[in-house]
Amino acid sequence: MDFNLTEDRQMLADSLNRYLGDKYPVEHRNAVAYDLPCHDDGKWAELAELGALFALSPESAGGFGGTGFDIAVVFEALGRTLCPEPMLGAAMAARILTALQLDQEALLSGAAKYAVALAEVDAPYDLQAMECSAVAQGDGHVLTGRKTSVYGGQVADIFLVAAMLDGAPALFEVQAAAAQVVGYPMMDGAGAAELLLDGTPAQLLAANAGAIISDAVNAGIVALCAEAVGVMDVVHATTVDYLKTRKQFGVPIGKFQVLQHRAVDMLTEIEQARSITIKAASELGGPQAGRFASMAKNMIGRAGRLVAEEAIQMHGGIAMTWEYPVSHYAKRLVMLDAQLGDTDYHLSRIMADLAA
Amino acid sequence: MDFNLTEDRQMLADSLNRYLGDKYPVEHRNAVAYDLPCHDDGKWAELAELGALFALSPESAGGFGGTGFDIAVVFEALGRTLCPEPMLGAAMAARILTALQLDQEALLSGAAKYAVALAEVDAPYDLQAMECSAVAQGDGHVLTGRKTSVYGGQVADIFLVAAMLDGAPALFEVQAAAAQVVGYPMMDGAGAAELLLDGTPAQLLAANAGAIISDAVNAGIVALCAEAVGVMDVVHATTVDYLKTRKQFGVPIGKFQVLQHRAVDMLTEIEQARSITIKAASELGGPQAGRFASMAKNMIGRAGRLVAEEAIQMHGGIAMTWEYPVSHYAKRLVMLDAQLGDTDYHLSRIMADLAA
Amino acid sequence: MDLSFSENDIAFRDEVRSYLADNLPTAMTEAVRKGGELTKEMMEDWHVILQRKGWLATIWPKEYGGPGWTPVQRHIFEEECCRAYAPRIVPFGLNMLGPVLIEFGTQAQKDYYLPRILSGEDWWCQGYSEPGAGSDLASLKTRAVRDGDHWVINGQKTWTTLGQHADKIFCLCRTDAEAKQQQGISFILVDMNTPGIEVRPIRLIEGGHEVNEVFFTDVRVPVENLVGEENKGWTIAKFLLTHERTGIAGVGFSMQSLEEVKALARKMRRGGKRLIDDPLFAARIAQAEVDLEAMKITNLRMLFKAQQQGAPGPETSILKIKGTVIHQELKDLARRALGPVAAPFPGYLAEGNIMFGPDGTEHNAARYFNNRKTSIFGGSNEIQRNILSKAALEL
Amino acid sequence: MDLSFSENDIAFRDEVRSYLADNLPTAMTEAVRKGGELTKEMMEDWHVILQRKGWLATIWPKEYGGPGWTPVQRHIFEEECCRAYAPRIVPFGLNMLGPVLIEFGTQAQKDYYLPRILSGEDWWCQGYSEPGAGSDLASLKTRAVRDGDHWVINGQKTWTTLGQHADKIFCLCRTDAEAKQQQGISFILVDMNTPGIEVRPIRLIEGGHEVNEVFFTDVRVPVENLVGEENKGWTIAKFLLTHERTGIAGVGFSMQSLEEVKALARKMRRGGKRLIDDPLFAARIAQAEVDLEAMKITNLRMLFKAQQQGAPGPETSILKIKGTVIHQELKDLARRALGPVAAPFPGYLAEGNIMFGPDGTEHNAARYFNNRKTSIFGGSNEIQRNILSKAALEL
Repeated sequence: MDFNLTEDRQMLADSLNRYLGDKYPVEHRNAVAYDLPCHDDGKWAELAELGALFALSPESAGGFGGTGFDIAVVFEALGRTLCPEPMLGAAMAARILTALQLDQEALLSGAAKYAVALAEVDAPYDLQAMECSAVAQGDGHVLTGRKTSVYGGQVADIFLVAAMLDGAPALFEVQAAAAQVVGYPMMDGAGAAELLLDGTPAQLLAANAGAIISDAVNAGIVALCAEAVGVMDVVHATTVDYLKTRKQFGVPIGKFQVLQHRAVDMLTEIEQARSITIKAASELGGPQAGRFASMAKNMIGRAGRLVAEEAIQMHGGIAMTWEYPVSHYAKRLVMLDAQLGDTDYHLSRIMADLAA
Repeated sequence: MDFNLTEDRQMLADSLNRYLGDKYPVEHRNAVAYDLPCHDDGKWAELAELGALFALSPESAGGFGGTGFDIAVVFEALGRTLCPEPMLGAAMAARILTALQLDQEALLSGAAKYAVALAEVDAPYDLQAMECSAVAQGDGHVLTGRKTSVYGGQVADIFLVAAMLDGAPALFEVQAAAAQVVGYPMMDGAGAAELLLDGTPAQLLAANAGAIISDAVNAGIVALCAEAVGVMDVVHATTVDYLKTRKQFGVPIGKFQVLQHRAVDMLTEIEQARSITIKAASELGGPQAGRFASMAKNMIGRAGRLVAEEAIQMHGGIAMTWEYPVSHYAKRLVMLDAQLGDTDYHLSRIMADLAA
Repeated sequence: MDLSFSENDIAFRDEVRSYLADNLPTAMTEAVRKGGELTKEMMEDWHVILQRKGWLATIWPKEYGGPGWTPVQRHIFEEECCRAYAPRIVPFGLNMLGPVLIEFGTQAQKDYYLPRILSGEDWWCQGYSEPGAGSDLASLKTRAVRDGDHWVINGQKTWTTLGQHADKIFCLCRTDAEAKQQQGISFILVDMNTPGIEVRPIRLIEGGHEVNEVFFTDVRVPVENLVGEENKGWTIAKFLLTHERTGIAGVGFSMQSLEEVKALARKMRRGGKRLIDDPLFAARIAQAEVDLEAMKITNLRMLFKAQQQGAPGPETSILKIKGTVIHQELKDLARRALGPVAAPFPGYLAEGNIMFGPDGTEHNAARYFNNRKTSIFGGSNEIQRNILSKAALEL
Repeated sequence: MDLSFSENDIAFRDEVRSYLADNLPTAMTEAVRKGGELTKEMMEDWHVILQRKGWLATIWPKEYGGPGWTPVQRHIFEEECCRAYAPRIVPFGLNMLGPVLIEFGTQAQKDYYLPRILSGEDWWCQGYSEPGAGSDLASLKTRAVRDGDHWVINGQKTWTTLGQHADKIFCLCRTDAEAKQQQGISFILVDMNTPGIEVRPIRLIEGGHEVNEVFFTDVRVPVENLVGEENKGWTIAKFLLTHERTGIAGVGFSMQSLEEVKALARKMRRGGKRLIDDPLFAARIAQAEVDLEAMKITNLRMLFKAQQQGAPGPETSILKIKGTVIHQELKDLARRALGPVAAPFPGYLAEGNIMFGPDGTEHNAARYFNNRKTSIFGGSNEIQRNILSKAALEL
């Protein structure tokens, strides 16, 4: 049992934290975020140089990481500065390409940006009801349907798309140039796209890809949860700091016992969220990965809302302003719940285990 | 719009509160409660004389009340002193006898004690799955099955029993002497019984009695909710009083802001519980009675648990003792949830309306 | 006990309902339903529509142009306006300054200002909060110094709602620097066109602009713009905080939100079934509905008590605390019902000609975030709990 | 990062598991499962079973008769004991007084008392709390006055768990009436057979008898029964509060309770279907399970940190707060799962020969109520939050 990071991962965390803190501070972040393309190409290349992408895949696939803990280290650092770069798509795509033993040099070097298109408007979380479908045409296939909430899709070069083929979910590669991509910024600053497919040519990567897709989703959940932990740590530290400095009624408001106890309750939930994220990361790739990913995402959903709302409430008006960074952190925490399955969706997956 | 009690009801409330406060204080209550028969025959007769039973039926049936507000007045007073007497059965039976235009002089005068037997172990709340059944025999019927949690059954003279007859719920009258009655005290002090029927002779009161049973349950819920409001008022007042007198760290603990805010949150939930109880009482007998009874019972379940647990926690060890009355009030609040449908059961009834 | 309205009140309700049906433009109700920001013109048009009927200054006595309603009638009116998705009235002149002038103003002040509020000629805003004085309003620092026939004001106000549209501002200023806290504060009326005033927008968490900072640099105001006595402004501030608290529970807005959530849960689909058929989500709605039904009665009970006692008691803080919690929960449910569909930043999808969720839901996430303010402003829920602890529980 | 136990630890776990399987009597595990009160004999038998293997004084150094385990091994041992439904060890001698004597006792005290704790000859209880000194322990009033070779003790202790079985009691007494609060308190050992001691039972909320009041009237105790320095008893009290906090999260007991709740939800029926198929109840279980899985890791993280730093930090208060909340929630779910079946007062049904719920569930409601104590004793959750606020957040 060892809850310390390995030396390599600690070095990666330190260098990412240092880089993002210096080069991607909140002013720059807010300039990049909330408006297309929600992306800074130069910073993306530098993040890649620092190894943020190589950490997402194992050595056998050309990277130097690839475990749940590697993913968590990268995303916790991204969370601490609310970095809006399209890293989630890369993490999930790297997982798929590794599973299929496909070349991912372009992904890991940052030369090509990948996005993974799974969700649909009527099937945002559970892909069983997916309606996007593929038919064989000539040497390849064509896809028809609409994929929604493709994170990072607004700048992606290549989409990995889930679609039904012969009654089972399959994975395809679609070039951005071949499809209609409608990008948009999100409430919490990062970008996404709708991917409109209408007889769009696609290359089949894997038929019967349910297990591979699940694994990619589980990895994405670990990434999101670790990101949320990074976000929550900053929010909590900022809030506690504010409690020490903001005075009302002649004393720092942190002297009010009610706020003290609520700050403690935030801390407790954050530590619980960190714990279950560690657990989900450790199980990634194993037989229990889905179960613990669901647990982590459920808890992150609850803790994230609590931390966001309490941080705003305890700050008062200042945290309601665009200018004060906590507002952006709070938005990220709240909106993250709707990515890759929300609190209730994941709870219902755990409930399904119970009934069995 | 008028939220004052009528003069008659205010007089009844005052006289019941005075009588119970004087003659049924907690020492006497604890001597009566927790051990069979959980009943004081002399006090029962005096309560009847004060009109506690006559208030349960309308003038047309020989009483002087019979609305939801009348029931609420009686039970709120019972709640304030945790009176364990078998009044719930009387309230529900009076409702049934009134609906069927049957004589209820013995009930209203207190001469005969009635209990209503609806629940079964595998169907504690929802009577759709009731298994107790009736068959015709000679001039009458015989019943077979086990009825559970018959409140007041340990001292009842007459049982009104729900059983299936020709595929529909029907109501029967069973004499206590004719059935096997296993009485017991409950965790919160009052008595109940299991009613074991095995070819037990019974008199058919009404076939297809679903609507009458529902009305009796709704009335019982109004009674329980009003009782809970009475209990919560006492618990809250006692807690606030304790906060003012108990000193730790050199000050009354009510000076600690955390306890102040939590006492306020208790108050807020109690006022909300009082409001929804008033609403349920006002709707009793009308087309929306079931819906608002469910809302009231759901909210009472939540508020009751909160108030009980917070009262114990804010008192500390003293409220964990048998000697300190709050412990008994807390038990009543918590255990009341399992009577006539718990928090979740009633929420699911409201959910059913939503889906429609 | 009788929870029903009187026949008179029901007739009144029908009259309100029918006037709204005939006079409230569809464009307005559509804008309210969508929940984005309303234009200044819309707010002004609504003002005129109500004034035409004499239903504008609902809490003013009849002799000053109010409709002479009972508290129950005011409640019915507010509820019907919500039911019809009417815009909210801009309250600063009508519900705040008006009653203050009626109670504390000179005859000249009443004669001059009240008709201009009714006509809509003056759009007022509020100069209370400061960066260092939020919950602790009494620690405000904006100074007003007497100089001949003028007050000279220096300082900064913040959270000034709709100040960008305003012609005038009423301010709390410190007029005696030596006096402690609540003492030494005065209530002063200021024309926004006076030299030395600068209004800077505050962009809110969700991106909208509804509040402002107002800076005062040597702003000269005639001495007769003082309301009430010098150094007694705190009395007026307290009067405003406790005087008029109908509507504080926001029941009408919560009812709007509940209907919206139910409609969304029927429309949105989760993997082949309606969201409302998901028991976890249905339970959330049902729970909020129970809380709201209880709040409706709590609201009426407090209204009844206020009507009987002539003034609302400290228990009305319960309406603020629980009312905002319920409303915020419903806003959370609306965002949650939309799921990823709530994610796009409002405005972008129309450009891409892509429809996401049901019509009019584009602002849902923004509204969730914007509504976090309701438990902070007007005396935060923490302050309300302090009040209740002291005044109702005597702790 | 590595969440798995080492090979050595797994071998140790297997050894514990196998010893328990072979030596823990079924009658004991049945009694633990049912959750009623255990007899004195059962507790003594369990003491002997562990001592036979040398696994009794798990936190004592090896030279005093401890097993020499690492914190991880102690954690594994506790978890396996829960898993096997072993009785809880009576902690007052072994986990409280033992470490105090080892740290602060004289050689004579160690030589005399420690072996008697191990052998079970002395059953110790704790004399800390007083009616006026609960959360505020430092305000205790029980006096010990020096009279020649004796301390003369007068006062009253309360919440003395299992004091009815005890031979000896360790007390905090005020030995300097002039000194303020924490100063002037001493830690004194008292034989329960000394004249002037009276033990009165406290009946608890659910009807059980596990705690007592202990009255001291001119109780004469030899001076050598002082532990540590005179007037420095607070140092010992603090040492006890912070020294040994493994197991504080109660994860093992919560795991027992979760299994119980799941089993109940599979057995109980609600109108034709299993309770576990009711989505509202299933959601409650699932939510508690998520919280508990997180707590397992939080517990291990704190254990790891304590092992690395040599002592637990203030963050361990998180384990107390959240651990008790989770456990109490599970106790609530068990009672809720039974519904009306949980209502009968324990003991009556057997007499009537009527079976209600599944076997062994008779005490469920009583256990719910009894377990409300866990968030009160050992430093209430409010005190824990104060500690965290100060020590971890520096507020």
